Order: sequence, then structure tokens, then C-alpha cells
Amino acid sequence: MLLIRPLVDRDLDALYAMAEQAGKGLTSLPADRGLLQQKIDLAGNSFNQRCAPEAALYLFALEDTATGQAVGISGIQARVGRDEVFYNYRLSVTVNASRELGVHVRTPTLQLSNDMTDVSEICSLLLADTYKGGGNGLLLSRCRFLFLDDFREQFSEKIFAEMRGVSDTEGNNPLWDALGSKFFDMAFSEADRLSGMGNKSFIAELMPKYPIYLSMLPSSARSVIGCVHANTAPALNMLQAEGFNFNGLVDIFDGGPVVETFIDNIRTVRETVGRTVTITDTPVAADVPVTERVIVANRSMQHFRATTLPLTCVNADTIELPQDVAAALQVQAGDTVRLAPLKDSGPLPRQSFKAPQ
Amino acid sequence: MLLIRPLVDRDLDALYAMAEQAGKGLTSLPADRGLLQQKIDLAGNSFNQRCAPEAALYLFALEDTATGQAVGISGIQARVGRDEVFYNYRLSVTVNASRELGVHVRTPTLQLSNDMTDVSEICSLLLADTYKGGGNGLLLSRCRFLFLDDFREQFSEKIFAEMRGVSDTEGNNPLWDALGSKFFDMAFSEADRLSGMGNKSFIAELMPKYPIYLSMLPSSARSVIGCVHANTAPALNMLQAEGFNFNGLVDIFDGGPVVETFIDNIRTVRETVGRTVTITDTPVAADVPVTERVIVANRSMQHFRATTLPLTCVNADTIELPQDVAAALQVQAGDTVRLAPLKDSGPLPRQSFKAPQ
Amino acid sequence: MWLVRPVTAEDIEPILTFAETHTRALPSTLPHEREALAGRIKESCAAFAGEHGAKHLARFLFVLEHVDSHEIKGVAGIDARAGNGQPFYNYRRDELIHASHELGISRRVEALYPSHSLTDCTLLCALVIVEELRGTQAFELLSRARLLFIAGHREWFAARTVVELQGIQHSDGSVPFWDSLGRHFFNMDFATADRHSAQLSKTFIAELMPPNPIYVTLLSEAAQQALGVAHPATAGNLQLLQREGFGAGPYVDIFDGGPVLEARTDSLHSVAVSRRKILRGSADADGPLWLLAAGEGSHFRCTLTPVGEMLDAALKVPIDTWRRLGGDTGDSVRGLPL
Amino acid sequence: MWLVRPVTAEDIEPILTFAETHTRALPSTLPHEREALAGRIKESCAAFAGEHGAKHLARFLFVLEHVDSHEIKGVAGIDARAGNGQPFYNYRRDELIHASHELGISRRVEALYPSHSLTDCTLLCALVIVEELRGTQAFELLSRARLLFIAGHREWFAARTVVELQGIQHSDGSVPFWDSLGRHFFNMDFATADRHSAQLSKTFIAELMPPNPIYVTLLSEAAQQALGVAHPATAGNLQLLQREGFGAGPYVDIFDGGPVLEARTDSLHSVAVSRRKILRGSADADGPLWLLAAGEGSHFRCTLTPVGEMLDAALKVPIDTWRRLGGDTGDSVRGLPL
Repeated sequence: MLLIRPLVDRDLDALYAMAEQAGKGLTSLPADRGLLQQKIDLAGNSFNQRCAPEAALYLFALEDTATGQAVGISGIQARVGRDEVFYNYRLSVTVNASRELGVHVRTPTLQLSNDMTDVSEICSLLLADTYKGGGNGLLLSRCRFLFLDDFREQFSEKIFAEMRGVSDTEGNNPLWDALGSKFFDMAFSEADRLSGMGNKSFIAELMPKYPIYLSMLPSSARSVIGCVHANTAPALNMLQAEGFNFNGLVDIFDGGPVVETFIDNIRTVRETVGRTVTITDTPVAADVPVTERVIVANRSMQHFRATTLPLTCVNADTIELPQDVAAALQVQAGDTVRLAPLKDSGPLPRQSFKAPQ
Repeated sequence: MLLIRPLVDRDLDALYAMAEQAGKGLTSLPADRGLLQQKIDLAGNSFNQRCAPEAALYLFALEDTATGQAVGISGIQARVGRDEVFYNYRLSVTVNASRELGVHVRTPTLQLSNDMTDVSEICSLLLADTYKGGGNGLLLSRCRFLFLDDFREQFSEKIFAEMRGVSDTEGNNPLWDALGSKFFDMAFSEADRLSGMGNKSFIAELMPKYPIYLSMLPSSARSVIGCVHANTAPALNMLQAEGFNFNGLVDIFDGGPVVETFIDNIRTVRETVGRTVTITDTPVAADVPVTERVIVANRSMQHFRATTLPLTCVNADTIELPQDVAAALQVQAGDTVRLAPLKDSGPLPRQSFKAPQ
Repeated sequence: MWLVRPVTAEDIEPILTFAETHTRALPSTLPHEREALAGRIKESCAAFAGEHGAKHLARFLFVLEHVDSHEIKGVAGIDARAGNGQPFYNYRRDELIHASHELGISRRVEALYPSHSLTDCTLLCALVIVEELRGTQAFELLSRARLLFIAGHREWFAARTVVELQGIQHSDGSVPFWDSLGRHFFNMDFATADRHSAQLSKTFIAELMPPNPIYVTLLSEAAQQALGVAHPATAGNLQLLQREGFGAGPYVDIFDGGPVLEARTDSLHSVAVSRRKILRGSADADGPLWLLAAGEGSHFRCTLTPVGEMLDAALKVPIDTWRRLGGDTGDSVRGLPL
Repeated sequence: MWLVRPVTAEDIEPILTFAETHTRALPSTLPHEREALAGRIKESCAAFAGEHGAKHLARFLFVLEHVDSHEIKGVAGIDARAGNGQPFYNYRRDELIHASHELGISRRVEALYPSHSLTDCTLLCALVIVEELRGTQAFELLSRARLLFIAGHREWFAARTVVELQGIQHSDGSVPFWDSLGRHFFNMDFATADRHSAQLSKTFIAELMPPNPIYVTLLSEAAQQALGVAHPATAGNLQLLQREGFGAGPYVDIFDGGPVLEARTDSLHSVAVSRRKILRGSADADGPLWLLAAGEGSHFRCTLTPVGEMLDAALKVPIDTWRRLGGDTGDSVRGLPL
């Protein structure tokens, strides 16, 4: 069984291995044991509500229960820009027009922005190569929306995600080459790494503060602004299907887009339903296709668990859980669980979920 | 019967009277006969597709068919910022933080923006005092969403509206007093009037170009940014119920908010349904409450017509129109019409409308 | 022999021909259209007549005339107040240091700031001369006659005087600074912008110019190299102006990036050193060459002349110098050795 | 009698007492903490010893000593390169003209631009003197001794020299310019910011300072009035500096809005006029008062002395002047009349 649960200390090795495998693309999880351990500690404090809600970082592990190993990770940062300053460029337009001369020129313009400050971010999605496919990525990503919905008071109404920008096989990014490199005396990967380590004062110190008129940059740089790395395209598609949209902000280094939505508009949140648990002895069919599976999550913060089950387990008011699944989810007969389609437009009755207060 | 139809030449007197009555608040329709006639001409060209789609201005009149008089008006500007430059301030946040000193300061900041350029605007809603109430304002406003949906290719996907900002009985606005008046050598009403006349080069010439840090303005000015005039609150509520949200942009003079949405997210668009016309001899009940009325619109651009009818006229697949209503709507038995609830959450089956192509 | 004098209405034909021939590359220096030129000449006549109004918005045009042929071989101007009542646009170069203490990085970042600081300075402008006279004494006469005029009418002019030198333009007409910056915003070629700048109100600049500072490092290599550099053709003029005390400050032209030279008006060599003298006759046509000016306002004349003898309060010059200056013995003149 | 000499490690106790008593309002001028002060003194000793490194980042501290009591009554400093290797922050005042041709409106809009242009200029700093000596010749000695030091070690210093004058501060400690601008962004009172500025790297300024230009018209009335205005208490110093050739340019302090005075180092009166002379004895204790300096680097001494006789290459001064300067007959000294 593949099970979502809070990330814990014993996941450090697996996490380090995944971070190393991911390479330079994932700056929020650098392959640095000390830093990763700090993140695990913070996640532990977050799920156990031992830190300020605004400082929380919820990290979810995808565990293969057969081995007890974490094979994937995903996260929610409760608020960004509180400890450090959170920077984006806003892709804006400057219009200059002279009626007298009949000239009307639109200049795309990058303006330094801190506008995501205090907003909740979904982040840090990693999945071991051998577990890719079969809806595991979907489970890792979507389980967060059920969590967000159940614990809304911990998060902002708006949720965003930063998408990795374009780079070539050597890790070069045309926007960095044309813009960042002129101001930062370092390689893109180094700037990205420093930023990922949470050291952002160098950005305040070195970053150009005045707007950048894109017509002055080469077309190679202009063309990647707001574009995602090929590896990230599936993640972007998934988020778009969930209702996330490009909000006009891009990464200051690589120009990758920020997508955002409001919790209420997230498809998984809109489509989630509740069911009462019943326990069954019938074993679960193993090879059910992704389109016929649903995500099932318990309603605990501290002991959050989620997995997937075939749609056939779902009845009008109840869901039948085999004993081992119920144990894994830490629920008993009579408890409520939340369900959501695993895949876009998956089969579930359109009925909104009202959490019992 | 109160009927929506394109604004035409003979409406000039009524329009002028309404503009005069509205006073300084409505700058897009100044009480200037020459200018109003120009708008009527442009509207005529727009409905008849005799101008570039981007230059179109669709102005709808609400006619009391008993008198033939226009008693209200509303409009859609196909695109803003094409002839002139369209300015807003973006209400952004600048974060300055020093970890070394433990200082973290957020400064709301106004940045000059042309970001609404090329977006469609709903505008110019006016209703004669004697016709206020009874859902006439709703009809005037909402009929535009049916029009937008039926002629989407004429408009941007995003739709916005500018809401009038706060001012006192003398027309003074605290943001203007603290900011605009320092740069423009004129009264607020004069700046507003010049801007409404379409003369915007004075803005390029006189406007401060660098960001304005709000902490430097008095609290009276800060407190009105993004707020609407009491008279405008009902209009804002209506638009919010339609799915419009504050998008972070405000008026450069009075700080009134810009609200926006995507056509797909407009409630009227989401809830609109189609029905086939049947003609009936039964006269329509007169005094049906607003909550039990529906908007009925034909599907013509050139001869766009809309009115309201009691819900009792609506059947599963058809709508029964008395002869005079059918004539007013310029439809015959067998034609399709579009329906939408007149009031928020009005009664209509949740069924999306697919326009026959 | 050469004479510099105020332009008159009768000069329009020769100047039109002259402008067409000699200011093709830089139409902003002189109008090419009859009506515009006539207006400019009329303005100048009013300026020389002392009709300035409260704000001293006077625009003077001088011509260089060959004394025998009466041919006009050059034109030069002074705007008493740069901008002529409108903003006078420049970029001001300034450096910021982007330094990270923690990372041990420090980088000088140059930016161009839109500036109107030179508005209302006195501006030397519209200097054109026929090719064969470049670098001759006639050229020096034409250029410096203006400074003697300023010295003689000091109250009409501002405390600071500036000159814009033409920036780098390639032989194909391309202007690297413009191509890397202005072209993106004005959506026209350099020559068109230059012409509009001369003919229209500055509203179009306010409307079209990018409103925020520009980072120099984002300009093309060629534009960065052209920044603050004068066109090689202006080398002679540059040297002449430097000898007068002009120096390049932080300002450059917004269109071609050429340098703006600045000086305190009172410190200009020709203003500070020139002296009032009484004109006396000399039979002798020899002696050191002087720059000599006579006449107030519209009667201003300036020429080069040998000075036979210099007395404490008087100068002895050949009689034909008198004639050229429209003066007579006993007249007050102003001059200095060339 | 008074003597100005380089600070030494033994001066730490008297200076700590002195700083505590006399720099309460402006802690940035001198460190109040023993460790910080010791560090500053050590830096100074290295600077006087000529240990500057490639970038000339030397910080000199001088003391004013009473010759008889050996009491320290004043301190003054020179930073050879303003910013000491980090950016040196100022605001640069500049005016834009917002003009509408069509509406006939023209308005001068002043803005403050963050600037590092004065980085690496030589900075006169840390001037403090006991209250009763303000405006006396001892004050002038302390202030100008630095210029003689610069004249004698010209290659250590930059082409331009600047001085920041304290801006307007009310008797209740409030600083109108700070309260209208900096306070909003730094979230601390003026004294705290001033202290941090003296003690910390300038990273916090880069982090906390508003990154864009500031419109002056949006500052409070009091802040606008304080902009570029020196504290009345600096009046004597201001006059002294103006006599030396310093003048206020467009730069002001980012914290209190006080003016920054600028001068070409070579044009400073004490630098340009002072001459090297050979020291000779004079029995006479009368004569015009001179500012006289002797000694290289750590041996630098400067005092005021009557000059009995001035010869072409030599000066005759009383023997006790020699002693004070640590010199002897035949030594080379530098001086000029007070």
C-alpha cells in the first residue's frame, strides 16, 4: 500500500537520496543533510502544532508500507515571506502612447514584487523514479488539497505554487544570462542554491530595484518568461486542472511562472465528499486503473493519512475499508473520511462536503 | 414593459438628463452633448459591426416601452487602453527585512500600472431615479453578461469594472488631497473630468512615475484605497455575487477598486440556460417579485433585446412568451432565447447553456 | 573676411538652401521647412530686439556671413533658457553599488535617470557650418561670437551654460544608443525622433519616454560604448568648448547618448576675459588677431580683426573693421585676443 | 596651547569618557563601547602607519590634546575612502518638471534618488569637541589639521573630499526628516539607526531602505524644511568648511537629511595654499598665527603658532613650537597663516 503520512526523522536518508536525484531543479529541498533535518524538525513541529501556525511547514511522505520507506514527498508552506523576504517579478505592461504622433507602444516590464508575502505555498514535490506513474504523483499532490480544506484556518485563502523555469541541459537559463548574471556575480545554480537555503539578503543587496523593460532584453530571454521546464509541464497541467492560474508573477532568476488559486476554487476541494467508514473483510482489488480510484484521507492533522482505493469501495453514504487500510488510515468504523477523485474529472457524485464542526 | 436595446440617437436627451443627474461621479458619461453623441455614434457602429471589434463600445438602453423613453443605460467597452493609455495604481507590498536586526517591515506601495490594457470593461451604468428598485438595475447590469457570453470573440476572456472611490459631499477625496493634488495643479473633479473626456496625455505628463510608499501618506488617504463610495456599494455587491473580485488595481485619482473576473466564472454566464420560444395568449402577471423573475434575451447582436418575465413562463424546454414580449424581443416561436436569474441565486435549473454553433 | 550677425527675415532663402545641404543628418539643428524656419527667424528677431517676457525665453540665431559675397556659410544659436519653457530632457548617469557583505561581492551598477535639471540653463545650439570652414578661424568666430554676445547681454542669460554634442552615429545613419534604448519606446528611427524633437512640443517625450531609470548594463555593447561619447566630427568644436571652460558632467542626450558639456557662464573664457574698449582707427592692418564684437541686441556684430595697438581703454583697429561692425570711432566694443 | 596628533592605544580611557559625555546625541560619530572604540583606534594606528592595502581603506582618528594638561578635548577623523569598502549611502536631490503643454501646467517635482556616488571620496568625519571650545581657534585647529594631513599625504586620499553635516534635530531628540521617511522603513528611532549605521555593515541599509526614489512633496512639511539644512550647532563648522572651499551639492544624508559638503581635494584652501618650509628657531614669541604641521604618518603633529619671520623657504617659530611638533631645526614642516 502507498500511504501519505507526515514526514518523520527516519525519512532523512530517503529524502536525501531523492533530493540528490532531483538535482539543481528543486531549490526548496537542497541535498544538504543538515538543512533537510531542519525541515523534518519543522514539519514535525508543524503537524504537532508546536510552532506558530504562520511558521508551519507541512511535509508529507509517500510511504511504501511494504518497505516502510518514503518514496515521495510533497509540502505546504503555511506562509511565505515571514522570516525572509519573498521576491518575484511581476510581469506587467508599460504603455507609452502619443496621440499626436499616432504611436502606441506596449513594453512588457518586470517589476520587483513581494506580493506573495503571507500567502500559503504548495511546494517540494518529489517522487522516486521507480514509483513514477500509477497516480502516485497525483496522490502526493492532491492529498494536500484535502489537508488544506480541512485545516483552512492554518492557511491563507489564496494558495500558490512556483513552477520551475526553462533551462537547458547544462542548467543555463536565458533570462538569467541576460538579466540576473549582469547583477549577480555568480552562476545561476549558485544564486538558486543560496536562495533555496533561505539566505535572501543577498537578493536585497544585489537585485536591480528599478523595473526591467523587456524590450531591452534579447528575445531568447523574453521568450522564457512565464514558461516552465519541460519536466514541470505535467505538474503545471495538473495544477491548471485544479483551477490554478498564472497570476502574472515569475521567478526572479529563471522566469518560471507562479500559479495561484483560492482554496474554494480548487477542484479537489470543490469535488471532495465525505463518507462514513465501514470495515470489510473483502480484500481490495489491486490493479484498478487510476481513473477508477479515489483518494481517501482521514481528518487528523497530527496523524494525517491518505491513500487510494478503487471506486467500488464507495457507497452512497459509506466507504468500505479493508481492515489493513483502516488501520493505515488510523480510522475505525463510524469515523468520517474525505474522498476526492484521484484523476481530473474522476468519477464522484457532485456533492459538496460540509465538515461537521 | 422595460426593455433592453442598443442605445440610439433619439436617446440623447434622456442620456444627457441622466448624466446631469449622476453628476461628477460618473466620468465615463460626462454631461456634454457633443461627447454623448459621439458615444451614441460609436455604440451604433459597434452593434452594427461597422468598427474594429477592439474599438467597440456597446451601450445598452433600458426603455420604458410605454413611453419609448430610455430610463437607464449600461455599457461594455470591448477593449480599454487602445486609443489612450489606461492607468491604474497597483496596490502592492514592499517588504524590507533585516534578519540581523530582526526588523521586518511591510510597506503597501502604489505602482503605476497599465495592466488592464486590452481588457474588456463593463461600465457606464446609470438608472433614472424614478425607476430605481424592482430589479431594473439588475436587468441593466446582468443583460451585459448574456451579451458577453454570446459574443465572446468580441471580448477579452477577462472582464473588469472600475468602482467609484470614496468622496465626501463636496466631492473631495482624501487620496487625491494627499497624493494627486501634489502633482496635478487642479481640483479632483477637474482631473476626473479631463480623464473622462478621454484626454489622458496630461496623466503621462503630470503623474508621478515612481512607486508611492503608502506609509508616507496620511491615514485618511491610506484608508480609502480600494474602498468604494457608499452609493456604489450595492453595485459592488452585485458584481461580487457575479464572481468579480478586487484584483489589486485601484483608480489613480480616488483609489476606488478595480474588480475583475473571467467570463467563464461569471455567475450569470454559468447559470444561463437556453429555451425555445413558444407564443402564448395568456398575459404575463405584472407584479411578480424580483426573486421570481428571469432575464430573457434574444441572441442578436445588432438587434439585442432583453427583458424580464415571471419564472412561471419557463417550462422544461420552452418558454412561453406573450405576443407583445416576443415582438419586443424580436423573436418568433421556435427561436432560442437565453435565460438567467434576475437576482443572485435566483431559481433556475443548474444546467449549462451550449450555444448552437 | 567674416562677420557674425543676427539672422534677419531676408536670410530665409539662403538659410533654407543651406539647411537642406548641410543639416541633412541632424534636422533638429535647423528647420528644413520654410514655415518653421520663418517662425524660428521671427522668434530670433524678437529675441535680439529684447522682447523676452518675464521668463527670458529668448531664442537667438546668428549667421556667419562672408563680408564680400554676403553669402551665409554658417548658423549658430543660443536658447537663453534650455527647454524654452518646456522641460529639457536629459539622462543623468549615476552609479549604485550593489554589494553583499556576506558574500563579499561588490558591483558598480550604472543607471540612467530621466532628468530635467538642465532646464532653464542657457543652451548653445544649432551650430552648423559649411564643410570647408570646419576647423578654421571662421568656425571659431561663429562659435565664440555667441559667448561675446552673452558677455555683452549678460542679464539675458542664465548662471550656467550647456552644449549638447552630437553622439555616435554610424555612417549608415544608425545610432547605437538610440537603437538599444529609445527605438523600443518611441517606435521610430532616430532621424524621425530628432525631427519631432525640434518641431513638436515635448509632450511626446513625456508620453513615450520610459518612466523609470535604465540600467546601463542592459544596453547593447555598442550603446554602452557610445554613452557620453561625442561624434568624431565634433572633435574640433569639443576642443574649442573645452578651452572656453566647458566640461562634460553626468548628463547625456536622451536620443543619441552624446555628452552635455556644462560651464558656469561667468567662468567662460570669452565672458571672463573679454573687455569693453573704445574703438579707435588704425592705418595699420597688422597686429594680433582679436575677436571683436560691437552693437547691442539686433545691432550686434562680431568679427575677427588685427588689432594695431591696444591702449588701456581703447583699441586701434583698421577702418574696414569699423565698417564690418557697423561702428565708428569712439564706439564701445567688446573683445579679446583670439 | 593645543596640539592635534594621531590617536594612540593609550587614549582609550579618556576618549571613552569623552565620547560618553559629548556624543550622546550622535553615537555614530564615535563608538561608546570599549571594544568598538579599541577596534577603531587600532584601525587608525594601522592607517597612520601606512598599512592601507590596495584599496586605500584607511580610517584616521586625530585627538586634540591640551599641551600642558595632556587632556583630550576633541576628536576628529578622516576616512580615506567614504564607505570604507562598502557602499556609502546618500540621497541625491533632483528635480523633474511635470509639464502639460496642452493644459499650460508646469510643476517642478523634486525627488530623492538613492545614490552611492560619493563612495570612495575622502570623508571628513567624527568631529567632536568639548562644548567650551566650540568656535575657538582650537576648534579650527582640530578641524583643519586634517586638511594639512591630507596635503602632506596627498596620495592616500581621493580627488574629492566630502563632509556630512548633522541635520535638523529637535531638542526632544526627534528628527523630522527621519520621522517622515526612514522611520517607516527601518522601524526604529533615529538614534538606533544612527548607532547601527556606525557599528554594523551597511547590509541593513540595503535591506531596509526603500528601493525607489522618494517624492519630496510627500514628506511632512517639517521634513521638507529640514532637507539639506544643517543643524544650527554646526554653523561654525559650516563657515569654516565653506572658507576651505566646501560647498553643498545635491547630496543629503539618508537618515537626517543634513547636507553633504563637497570639494575638490586639491582646491581645498589648506591644501592649495599651505607650503612646505624649513623649521628655524625664533626667540620671538610674537608674529602672525600659523597652522603648522610636521611629521609623517604616525608622527604627524599639528599646532597653532606665531611665526616670527617667514623666509622664502623657511619659517622662524618659537622653540616650544618645535617641541610640540616633535621637530627640530631644519625639519620640513607644512603650514599656512590661520
